[in-house]
Amino acid sequence: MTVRFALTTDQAALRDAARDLLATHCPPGTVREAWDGKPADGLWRRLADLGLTGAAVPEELGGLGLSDVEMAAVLVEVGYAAVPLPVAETAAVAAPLLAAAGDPGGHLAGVLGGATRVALAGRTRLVPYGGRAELVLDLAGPGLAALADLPAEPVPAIDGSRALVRLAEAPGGAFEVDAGALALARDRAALAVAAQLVGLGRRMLDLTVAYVRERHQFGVPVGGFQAVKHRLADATLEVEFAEPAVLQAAWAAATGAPTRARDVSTAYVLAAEAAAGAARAAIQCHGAMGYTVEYDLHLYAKRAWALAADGDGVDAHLARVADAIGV
Amino acid sequence: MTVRFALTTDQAALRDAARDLLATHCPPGTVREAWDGKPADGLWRRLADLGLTGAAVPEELGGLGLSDVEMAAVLVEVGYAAVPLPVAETAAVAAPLLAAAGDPGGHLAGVLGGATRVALAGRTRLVPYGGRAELVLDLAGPGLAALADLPAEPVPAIDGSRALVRLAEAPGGAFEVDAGALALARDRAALAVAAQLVGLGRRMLDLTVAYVRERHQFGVPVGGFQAVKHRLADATLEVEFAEPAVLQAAWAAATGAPTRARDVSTAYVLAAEAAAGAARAAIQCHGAMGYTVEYDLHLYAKRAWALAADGDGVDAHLARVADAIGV
Amino acid sequence: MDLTHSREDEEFRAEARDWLVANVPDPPLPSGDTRAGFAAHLEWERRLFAEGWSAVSWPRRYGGRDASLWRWLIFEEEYARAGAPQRVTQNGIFLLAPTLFEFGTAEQRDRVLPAMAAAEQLWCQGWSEPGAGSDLAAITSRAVRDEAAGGWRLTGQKTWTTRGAFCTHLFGLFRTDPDAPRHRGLTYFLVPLDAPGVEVRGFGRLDGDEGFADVFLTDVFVPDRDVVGRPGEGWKVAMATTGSERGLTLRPPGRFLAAAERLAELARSGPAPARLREGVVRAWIGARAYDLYTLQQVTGMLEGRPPGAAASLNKLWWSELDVRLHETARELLGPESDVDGLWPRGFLFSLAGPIYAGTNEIQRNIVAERVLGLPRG
Amino acid sequence: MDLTHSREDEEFRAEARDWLVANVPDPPLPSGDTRAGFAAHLEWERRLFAEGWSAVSWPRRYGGRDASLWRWLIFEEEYARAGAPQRVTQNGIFLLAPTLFEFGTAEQRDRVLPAMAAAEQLWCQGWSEPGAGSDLAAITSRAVRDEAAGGWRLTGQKTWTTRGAFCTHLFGLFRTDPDAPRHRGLTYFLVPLDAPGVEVRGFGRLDGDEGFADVFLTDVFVPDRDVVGRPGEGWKVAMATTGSERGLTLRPPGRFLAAAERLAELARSGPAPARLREGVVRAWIGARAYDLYTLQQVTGMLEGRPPGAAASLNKLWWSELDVRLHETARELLGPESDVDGLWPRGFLFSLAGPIYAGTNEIQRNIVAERVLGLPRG
Repeated sequence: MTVRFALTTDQAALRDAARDLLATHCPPGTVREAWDGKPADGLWRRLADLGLTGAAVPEELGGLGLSDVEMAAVLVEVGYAAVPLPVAETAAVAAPLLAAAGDPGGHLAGVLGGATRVALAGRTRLVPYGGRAELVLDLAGPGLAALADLPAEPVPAIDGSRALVRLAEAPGGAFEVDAGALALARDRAALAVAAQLVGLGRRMLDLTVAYVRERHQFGVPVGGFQAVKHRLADATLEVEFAEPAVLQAAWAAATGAPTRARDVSTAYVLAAEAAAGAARAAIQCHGAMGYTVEYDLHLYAKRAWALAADGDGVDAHLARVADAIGV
Repeated sequence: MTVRFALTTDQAALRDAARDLLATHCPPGTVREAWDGKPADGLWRRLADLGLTGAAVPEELGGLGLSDVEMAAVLVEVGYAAVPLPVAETAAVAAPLLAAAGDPGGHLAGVLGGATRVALAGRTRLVPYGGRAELVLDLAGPGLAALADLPAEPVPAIDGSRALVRLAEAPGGAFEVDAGALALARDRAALAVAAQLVGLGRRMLDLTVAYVRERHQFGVPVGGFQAVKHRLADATLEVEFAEPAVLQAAWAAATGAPTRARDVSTAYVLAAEAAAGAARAAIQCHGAMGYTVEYDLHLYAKRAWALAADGDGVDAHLARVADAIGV
Repeated sequence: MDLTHSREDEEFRAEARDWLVANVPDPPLPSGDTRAGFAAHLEWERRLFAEGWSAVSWPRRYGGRDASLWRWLIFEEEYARAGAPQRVTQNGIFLLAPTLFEFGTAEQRDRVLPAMAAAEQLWCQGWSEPGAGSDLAAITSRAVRDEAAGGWRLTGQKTWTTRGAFCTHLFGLFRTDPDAPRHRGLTYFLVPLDAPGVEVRGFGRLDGDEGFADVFLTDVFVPDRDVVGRPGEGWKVAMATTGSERGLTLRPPGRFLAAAERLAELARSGPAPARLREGVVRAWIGARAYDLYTLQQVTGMLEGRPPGAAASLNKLWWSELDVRLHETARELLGPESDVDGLWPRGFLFSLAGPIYAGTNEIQRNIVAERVLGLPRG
Repeated sequence: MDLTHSREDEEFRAEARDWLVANVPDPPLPSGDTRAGFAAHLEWERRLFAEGWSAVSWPRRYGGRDASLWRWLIFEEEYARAGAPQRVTQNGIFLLAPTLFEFGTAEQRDRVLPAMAAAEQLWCQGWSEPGAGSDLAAITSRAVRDEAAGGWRLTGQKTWTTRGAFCTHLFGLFRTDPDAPRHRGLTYFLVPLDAPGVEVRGFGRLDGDEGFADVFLTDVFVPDRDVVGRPGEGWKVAMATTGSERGLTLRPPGRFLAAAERLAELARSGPAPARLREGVVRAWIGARAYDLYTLQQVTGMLEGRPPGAAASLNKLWWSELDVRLHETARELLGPESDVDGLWPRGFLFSLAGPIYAGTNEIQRNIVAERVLGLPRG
């Protein structure tokens, strides 16, 4: 046994399966349909059939028994495709939490089978995917609240693909969950955001590279200008360096490492700023084209901004790292 | 009467006189000599003959009765030339303070005549120009301390041109000065740093522009590469926008405006960061040449770093602006 | 050096402020870059005109107040501070009008300016084409001489035309001499959008507004009296306008001073981490620096020192400032930054700043070449 | 995915750490880039060699320990954590040696490597010339064939040669075919600095050290056995070395982890404003990210995935990180940052990072062209 910082063949195969499925079944058009209110049920069915909803649930409870590492690798792809469904929330956060907590409320079977999609309540009672989920969990603690059928209103959002709602009242009906399990779930939620942001960063850069190779101004491809090249090189640098941090944090979560909080926050800061930088570079290098909604870039940029806004934000994660290193 | 944001003809004439004098009598060689311990007495004599030492002292006390605006314009030139003498400390800070305080200790005549050069004690008993001054003032308050003949040791410095010393003991022998006068003197010291940093930023950019127009790599001038052009454009932007803020803060100091603290700190932050950015851009665009001490750039970069380190730093000034705007 | 406004100018400020406080719509109007919002804005524009606030710096005969540049800055400062609506007439008033003052005929000024100030003629700009964004000289839309009819026939496509679907007129460049070098052979035209052969199709923008349009022209007749400047000299005329767009007239500093103040209010309204409070302070400092730089620049202009490439420095400063300011707002808002509203839309709109009116990459080239004298690469 | 070192590797770590703790000079040595400091460093280098720590990843026959890449990283981590001296042998051990392993003859390896490990031969690099900095292919120093003597005669000037004045040997490129295209016709030579016709003149560096030199060569004879690789293929050979310089081998992550930890100590030692504490946290995060990226890269190399342009990404990351880290230190030090000492010198040295071993502008070009496939512009 020695260090090996790479996915196993099995892990890579799962990631590739997700990537292929999403390339075929979650093209930009699917994200656009979600903006128009279509539920993307077919895509959810396919992801459930792949076993994704139960991927992080132990085999003895009917899942695939995969770890945070596999989930992180898959969630990078989910981000790349800007899947307009609560995949991360359901599969990477809620499913293993419900499983570990002894299935309070009896939702696990629905989750595993794909009938129950789970959304997470945010700090200000905003719930991304609230209009497209059967169960809403509040991880704020000290308890865990199942908020199905609470009154909620759709909210006009910048990222119009996530069926954002706001709950009319503060969460109630909590049932107790071990504080450690809850902390792990919150870290998994942050990590899932970080993984998706890496994928989104990569998607925006891919779109931009393709565009600036084709787009000509002053008689040459825009991508030949050093200002464009260097901006995209810097954005690439940040995304490339965020990904190993995400995988390492996933490994820390999977192995119960004592550095988990620090590692998740490190990954979060790197991924959040890499995605923000990639969005900025992508829009700028597209010129006016990046500013039109007929073009696909905005689907991914808006998802990146929305995801980064969901959680506690960069400052909270910087503060956790500061605590860990004693500064 | 209406707004006019420009130097008067007289103000510009004084600035130009200082600029011409320094171009002739403070070339890079003079700064290098100061590194070797030469006192630059001849240069000081010329500046005193120009009337600079008493420029900010009222005419009835034997000075020229000029305002902070003229001083700021001249100090930009002093920075541009990296004059290795306590011009700002003596002429812009100490002279008007001693004059306003009724000449405690009887140093004013010496200052006006050019016989007494004044250095300012820093936070950690470091005194730039301590080895080249006859009087040392401590503006930390609550009192004002004249520290002539205190035991002090030369300190090896990064900017080797300023005859840096460290006082062996904490300042003593204070005489009382009005707290408002002391606060004004501290603001003038910060403003003098800001003005010099603008000049230093401009000097570093001038050197760099000249270099990248001449230096060829890959068969073309280095200054033709977009990365170099854009970096220097950005650095120029910052310096250009810092200068009006410095002049405005000088005007605020001269007119007793209630916004003085806020304005001085605004100017300080802009100038400090502009100079730091210019130094970074200049060194990078020079390639290895910027890293050799046989070339002149380092004289100006090290002065910029040293000046920015003298005072309370960017954070203290950001905090003053924050207070002023209530954030 | 004097930074005190005259008593008369301060009286002007007080008058403007009082009027604005009494008249600015509350709650704020919906975005003027949507069809519904545009109508509400027209009403506001006409109220401005009726009270003489539509174009304060213009001569009275065209509907202005003959206000000095200082008063214009004061008015804009008060306008922004009052949170008054975005000007949907701005492309006409701030871009076309300066061009007409410099290059137009007396007849054109008489015909266009009062109608523009009154928000009866609504002007959009027709610069960009699918193949000509940053590279404006790559324009291929053409105008062919129709000697018999005493005019020109225009054919081509303009795109990314802000509020094009709601406007009545377009100004822009068309190629009148296909054989001349790139920058030559272009002519500056005024085109009514209801002319036969014009088709306008709106499309969507990043900030969710419909405010972009493609304008298709097929054999559109434009009479000679609607040529600005001389045929073939459109580039020179357009560059003067582009200078205005980048410089002072499009983005008066009052707008950023007001935005920084609103950002400070946002920060005060809840707990804000030190990093974001620093962001607020830096936004305030940036807006203040822009204000002071502008005062210096205006003094120079009044004393006959041409601003030169300063317009490019201006544009770099305010556009990067505006993005950072809104990024700080977005972080302060946290989860609420995904909810449609003024700040999130402002963030999206700020991202257009470094792109339009000549990308910031182009501006950095201009600064490097014209201010620093670096080679053209 | 497994990030746990093997028990054996952890034992290696413990052994290295124990030895270092017992042996690292305290107080720290003066800079090795001054003449006096260099002598003290030679003593340290010879102690390292005597105990087998000089080049742990080399085969034992050359003075190494046959350590794996993981153990090499562990050693470097412990070396930096212990605050052990800068390696004045690094240009030989980390740049020339990998080249000899790949392109050298067995005779060259046997002759050079043990002497290098023992700090008997002290190697400096001879890449840059007055007219060839970033544009390495512009080299004009030439080598003319001396068939009779079985070798070459070298003439020209190398400059910015780090520690050139204190070294015994130089490796570098010389033009052997003046008629070939720029990148062709260069040959890689090993040159003893005591050969007749060599003159070395030291000069000063930004950080106050004397550690630069000009090396003048006039008709210097070098025998065939001191050509590395084939004549005319020097560019290919040099690029392999340049890859090492930029990548993993010059800047192991342990160095930045240790620097970030020292920065945290500095911040803890007094009151530090929130902005600077954030700077410390970001430096730590940056160093950590570099560490993890390296682990991923090493895994790839061990499994036969060539790093490609990753060396350029590496260099961009650590060099920009190093500048920011030292800028934070400078601000934390306040007035004391102008006093000569480890941190201020470290700041000045950090500014060389984005310049040497191929400027960061060159690295960004490489990333854009080779990773992203953008045109050469």
